[in-house]
Amino acid sequence: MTDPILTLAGISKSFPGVRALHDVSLELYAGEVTALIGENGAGKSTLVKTMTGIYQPDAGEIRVGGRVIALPTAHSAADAGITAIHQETVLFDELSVAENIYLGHAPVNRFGMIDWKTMRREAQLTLDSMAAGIDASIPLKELGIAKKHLVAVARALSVDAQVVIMDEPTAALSQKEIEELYVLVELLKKDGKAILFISHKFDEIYRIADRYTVFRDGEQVGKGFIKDTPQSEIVRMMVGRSVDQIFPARVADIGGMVLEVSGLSHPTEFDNVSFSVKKGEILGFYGLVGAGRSEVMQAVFGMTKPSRGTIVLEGKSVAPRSPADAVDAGIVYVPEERGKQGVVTGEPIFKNVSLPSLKKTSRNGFLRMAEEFKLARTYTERLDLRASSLSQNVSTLSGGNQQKVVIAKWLATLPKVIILDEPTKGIDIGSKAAVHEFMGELVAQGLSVIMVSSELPEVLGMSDRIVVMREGLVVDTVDNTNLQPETLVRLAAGIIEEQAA
Amino acid sequence: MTDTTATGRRLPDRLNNPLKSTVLSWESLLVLVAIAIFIFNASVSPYFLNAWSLSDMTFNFTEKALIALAMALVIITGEIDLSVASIIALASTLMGLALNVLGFPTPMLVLVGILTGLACGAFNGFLVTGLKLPSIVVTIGTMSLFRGIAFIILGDQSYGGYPRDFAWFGQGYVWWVISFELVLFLIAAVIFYVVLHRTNFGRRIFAIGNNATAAEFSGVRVDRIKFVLFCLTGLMSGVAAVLLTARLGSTRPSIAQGFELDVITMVVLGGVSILGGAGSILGVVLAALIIGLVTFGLGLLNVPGIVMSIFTGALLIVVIALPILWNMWKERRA
Amino acid sequence: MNRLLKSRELWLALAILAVIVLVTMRFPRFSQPNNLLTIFNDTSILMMLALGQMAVILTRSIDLSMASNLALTGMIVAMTNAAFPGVPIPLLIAGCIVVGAALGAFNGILVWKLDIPPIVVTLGTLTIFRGLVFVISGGAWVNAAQMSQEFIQLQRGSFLGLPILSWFAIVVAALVYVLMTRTRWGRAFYAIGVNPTAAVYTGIDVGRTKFLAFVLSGAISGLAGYLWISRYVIASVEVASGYELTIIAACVIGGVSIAGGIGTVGGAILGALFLGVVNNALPVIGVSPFWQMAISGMAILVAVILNARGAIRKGRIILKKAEVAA
Amino acid sequence: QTRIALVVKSLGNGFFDAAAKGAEEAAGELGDVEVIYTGPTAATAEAQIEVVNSLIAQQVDAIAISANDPDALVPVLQRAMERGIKVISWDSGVAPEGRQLHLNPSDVNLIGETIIKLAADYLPEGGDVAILSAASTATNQNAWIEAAKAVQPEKFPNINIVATVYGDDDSVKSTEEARGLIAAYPDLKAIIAPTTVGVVAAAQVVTDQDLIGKINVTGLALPSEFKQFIDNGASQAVALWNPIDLGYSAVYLAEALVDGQEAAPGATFSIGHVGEVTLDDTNSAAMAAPFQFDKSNIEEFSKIY
Ligand SMILES: Nc1ncnc2c1ncn2[C@@H]1O[C@H](COP(=O)(O)OP(=O)(O)OP(=O)(O)O)[C@@H](O)[C@H]1O
Ligand SMILES: Nc1ncnc2c1ncn2[C@@H]1O[C@H](COP(=O)(O)OP(=O)(O)OP(=O)(O)O)[C@@H](O)[C@H]1O
Ligand SMILES: [Mg+2]
Ligand SMILES: [Mg+2]
Repeated sequence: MTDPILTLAGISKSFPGVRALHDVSLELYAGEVTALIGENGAGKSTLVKTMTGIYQPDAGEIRVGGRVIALPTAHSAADAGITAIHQETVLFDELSVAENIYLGHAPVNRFGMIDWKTMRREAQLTLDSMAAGIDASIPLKELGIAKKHLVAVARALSVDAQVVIMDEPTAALSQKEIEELYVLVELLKKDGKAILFISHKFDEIYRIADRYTVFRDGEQVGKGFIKDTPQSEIVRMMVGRSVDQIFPARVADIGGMVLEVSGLSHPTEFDNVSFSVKKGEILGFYGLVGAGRSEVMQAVFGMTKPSRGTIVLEGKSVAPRSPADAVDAGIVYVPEERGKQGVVTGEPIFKNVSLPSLKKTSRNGFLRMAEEFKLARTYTERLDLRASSLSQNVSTLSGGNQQKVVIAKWLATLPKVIILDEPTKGIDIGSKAAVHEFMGELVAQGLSVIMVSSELPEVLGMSDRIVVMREGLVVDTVDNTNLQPETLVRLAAGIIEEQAA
Repeated sequence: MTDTTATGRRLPDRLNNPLKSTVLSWESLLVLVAIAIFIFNASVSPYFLNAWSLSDMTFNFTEKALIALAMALVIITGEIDLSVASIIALASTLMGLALNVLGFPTPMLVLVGILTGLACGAFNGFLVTGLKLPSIVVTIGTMSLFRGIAFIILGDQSYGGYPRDFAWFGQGYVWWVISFELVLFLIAAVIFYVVLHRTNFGRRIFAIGNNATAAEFSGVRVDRIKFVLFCLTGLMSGVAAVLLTARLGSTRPSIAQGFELDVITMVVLGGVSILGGAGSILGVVLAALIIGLVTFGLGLLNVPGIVMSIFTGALLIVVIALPILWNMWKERRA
Repeated sequence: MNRLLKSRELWLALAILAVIVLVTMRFPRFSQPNNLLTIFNDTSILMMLALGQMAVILTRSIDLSMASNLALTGMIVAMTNAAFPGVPIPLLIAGCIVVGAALGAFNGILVWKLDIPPIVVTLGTLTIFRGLVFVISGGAWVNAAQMSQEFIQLQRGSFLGLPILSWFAIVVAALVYVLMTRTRWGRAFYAIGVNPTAAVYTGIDVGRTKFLAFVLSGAISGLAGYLWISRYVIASVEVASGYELTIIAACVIGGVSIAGGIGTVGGAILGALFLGVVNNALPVIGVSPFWQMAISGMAILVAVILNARGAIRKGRIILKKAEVAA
Repeated sequence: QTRIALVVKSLGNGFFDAAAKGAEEAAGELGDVEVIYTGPTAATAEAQIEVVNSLIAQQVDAIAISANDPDALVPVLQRAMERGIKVISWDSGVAPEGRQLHLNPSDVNLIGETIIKLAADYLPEGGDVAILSAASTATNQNAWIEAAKAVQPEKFPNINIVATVYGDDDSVKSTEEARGLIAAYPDLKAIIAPTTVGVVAAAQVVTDQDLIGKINVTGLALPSEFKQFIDNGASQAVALWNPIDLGYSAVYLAEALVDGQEAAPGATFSIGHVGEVTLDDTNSAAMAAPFQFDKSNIEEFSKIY
């Protein structure tokens, strides 16, 4: 057996209040793909950042080719032959594609000046080698999300490295681009590079990985060869229990029509979207990331203005021009980007919860704190929020608990329809179950729930009916009875049509 | 109030004693600073501790402080208004016009001043919220525009001849040494305090400043509130224009030049975060008082105004840097 | 071609041209090469300052203290010249740049190490620096009679038909252009303005980069200090008072985004020139001086509105048919 | 001890520094008089009001002010008088209700005539002249310009005043305005700048643009600041009164009021070595005629003020 190119040993890293990594180790071998597997928040990205000089580990050592090295900056990691496609897009809209690829390590001429010509040429070469079909000289902002991701990949490849790290590189790519990425990974393997591949998608892992390492709660809980290990085993390591019990059994008691959206259109984002939700129903919205589901929901919520279409709520036509209008009408929205759109960071829990309900808690426009605390307590405790007090700043809460604050905020408004956009994205398995259970309770109480999710098991496990979107259009609406996962994937990816064509 | 949840836990309202956080607050720092300056002034100048002196002192800052109250709200939402001084110039000019050309009586003059301010504020508000332009740039533009209009109207002329009862707004006393300006400021401060800290409106202002997107997603009408606040700042500038015009008894287009930076200094010194989301009216009132004390105290020593500004500039940086340095020092020790 | 049509610089250049043509129609003398060169020369200092301000604004900061920095360095150099007329001028200029850069570094340190918002820091130093002018001069002015002839005449000399002052602007512009487009340092200004979090991933130290931007704007302010004083041959406390906003206005008109990350050397220069041409044209076409302020206010507003229109994000386009149309 | 505050338009201005010198001289002669020389840094009325406020608080005995605005300072000066402080204005006056007396450096009409005569003397053929003033709000400048325009048709018929612009006593603004004038009026023969800041700026522009001999700069100038422009020919002659005497006289007048002398039309005050002045109907007094400086005497006076 060959020696690993890169070895991590005893790495620990803590953030205020969070132990992100605890005494983890990892080996990467030349010409092999190692998959790093773990639930959200398991510490995968944190490890990537310690390997690329962005975070400094609290303890532990990093060895490259047997030599212990320090990585004080992002540059030093590149110099040590480590490069990464980060989970967050390290991209700059206003700069050109070529510069996005070379920012920080641009080629210079003998006067130390950036050599734009070489840079553009090399960038184009890299892009062409990936068959990306991107012109290196255009500004990045002219590209769509998938192409942007390819630029991020090209950026990583522009560094001459022995170790290539890919943190969820396929999350934003369509099937075709994913296939191209696989080809690329094969090429890199042949080149003798060591690859660390992070993904939540098992089909992918089984297809390209040679080895795996599993993290749970910042600790390493297992490793081995992919071909020797069945998927169920890895899942058990990852979650600590078996997966099928995650979704609560539920007896659907579906009533009359509550929300009916028809022909909703937007000049650039979506067209002719129609769907309806009944009382006590969970309507799933499935699609690949970037299918336009969030845009549709935000139009229903009054954030963006649709160009056409009608929204009928309980028989009355509504046209919310702002979220405030939508909330007044009884439609609420739990957004996808929790930190940016969901919670008012910097404010305490109770203020977050009472914000949309101030009319109820106040008297003649004057605040009544006692009422606010009461309201906040009622709903946060129902959701089993974990916090030290109601005055705790929401930014100090974990992702799952922040999500609970957002949901509590909306429940307090006594809505008719609640839209949950990726409600369990980035939240831990326990909270996830709590959210799912709670969704069950919501519909049991007669609310209507719209759940946007990119997670197939979640969509299949929770929805009564499923709307599938692709490229801004509704492809199909299907009943969730004996539905095969493959059906949904095909619909979402448009594979059926492609085969037909 | 001992009800518990199914899990048997109960979330307390707050953990720390509210009294303790009051003691350690920014406002108490400002109170200490104010007291220190007061004592310093009293010890270096025999003329300081005199009711009339102290009363005169308030004239140096009340007009700016009135605007600072509204500006604080604008800055808490993360915006800024640099055009306030120019609004004063335009409002004052239109009042002069109303008096000299149209012969308006005093109540109408006051109305003209306030409405002009309101209109200017609405114009700013429209550009910022309607056209989605950055407020700092918009108000740099309107700063030239508003004062420019005053120059177009007045040129090298001036308006004077304001009636006696009008002059009372800027020169009159309500009781003994208590001037009308001071009383108006104190009333306004109480109103702003209540609005910002005790009403839904104020709560929403903070939410916008902390995270405008999330606030919007929570059903706060962000643009409408920002618009109202720009109008309010314009309105307070109009009020300040009435007071200043009445105090000076005349109008020139160059009136109130440079006020905007003094106003913003008051707001920032008062602990309002320039990035939005934090601040208190009490802090702003204290900061106005501190600036008044510093400038008046130094004035009694005949220190030129420009040298005073070194003190206010340094005060601004030091008072903001101190807590940061303190935290850094504590962290290093830990 | 399409990209060229979309460029803000082109439109701004056309606007300037339009003003020149309009004025020339009534006053043919306005567009005589001589007069145009004079306008360029008059605008030189503003151009340099706008370039320094641009560097700061690119990093999502703002420098309100530039005019005060200019006044302080200007006073220092004027007093030095008055006291020691023998000190060679190039040495004085170098001294100005160093002093200016040091004042800028003071701003930069507070922004970098203490993380105080730039607008607060420079609002403070705006008054502090200007106050110091009074302190070191005792309030007295330094006038032409006290300055040495070389001190006054240097920028008035000419080289290849252009006044030396114009050459200063050209050289500074060229240096800043090279810095902004050809060095990592300059690209870092853009990167942290566009996306500060991502910049960290590329190995950029955000705080240090902001610090450097302030040092640059300070150094330029210092240089401008000498040029200003020797141009208007008077050093006083009120020198360039309120000019900070004119500098920012030039940047804004030139398409520099106050939110950071967007702006070009050409844009900033054109922005300054636009103000220069308008200010120069107004008296010539006989517009009452009292209209000037309102007109430049309107110019700023129109420029911001146009820039904002141009900058409206196409955003990403999901629909295939919309993508084709775009 | 009598404390007399000498409040000027702005600190740092050479003209006022010279006046302060005269004031100290008067204080020395009078004995037991303290002069507080103060003023704002920027020449604005609001800043001057703050200065006056702090003087009132200090209970000075008299305030002698050169005002940035004739009207805006009235209320605060009235308050000073209510508190028993004697108030006089000098150089740039305050409206009569805001002061007890006003000391004009010279007769308004005389100054007006002088500044236009300075231009006309060197323009035998006549021609276009323009005026570059201080702030558009400056009382004294406005009065002089008005006076100059009043005498022009009769006494200097071939002089044509084409424009009046304002440099705000700011060297940059003044420079820009001077350039603007030169660009706008190709036939300009002279620039009259009745302000010590503006006149220097205009002369510098004329020097810079190689217009010496084509455009004559004239007006009111401090010899020490202006000497080089007489020397290089940008200007043929300028005029000014003696600022030292002005400050000197202001202190004498203030002291007289503190001593109990009444300011009323017709009253006569004696002013040390300057002589004496008599108040007119508006309680104003004027000092000597402006003094003219040209190549023959500038050297000598540039050493004095
Ligand atoms: N800068 C930070 N400050 C505080 N906590 C952090 C920071 N970065 C990460 N964490 C916390 O560290 C833990 C590990 O996060 P990390 O991003 O490494 O997870 P991950 O395994 O990459 O998850 P995902 O699958 O969602 O990408 C999480 O609890 C996260 O909240
Ligand atoms: N062109 C782009 N450039 C940068 N980021 C993008 C782009 N397109 C999408 N994103 C980001 O990718 C993420 C997913 O896109 P988003 O959720 O907005 O699209 P969507 O169609 O609503 O997706 P979904 O259908 O998964 O809800 C978001 O965080 C969004 O900001
Ligand atoms: Mg991750
Ligand atoms: Mg989405």
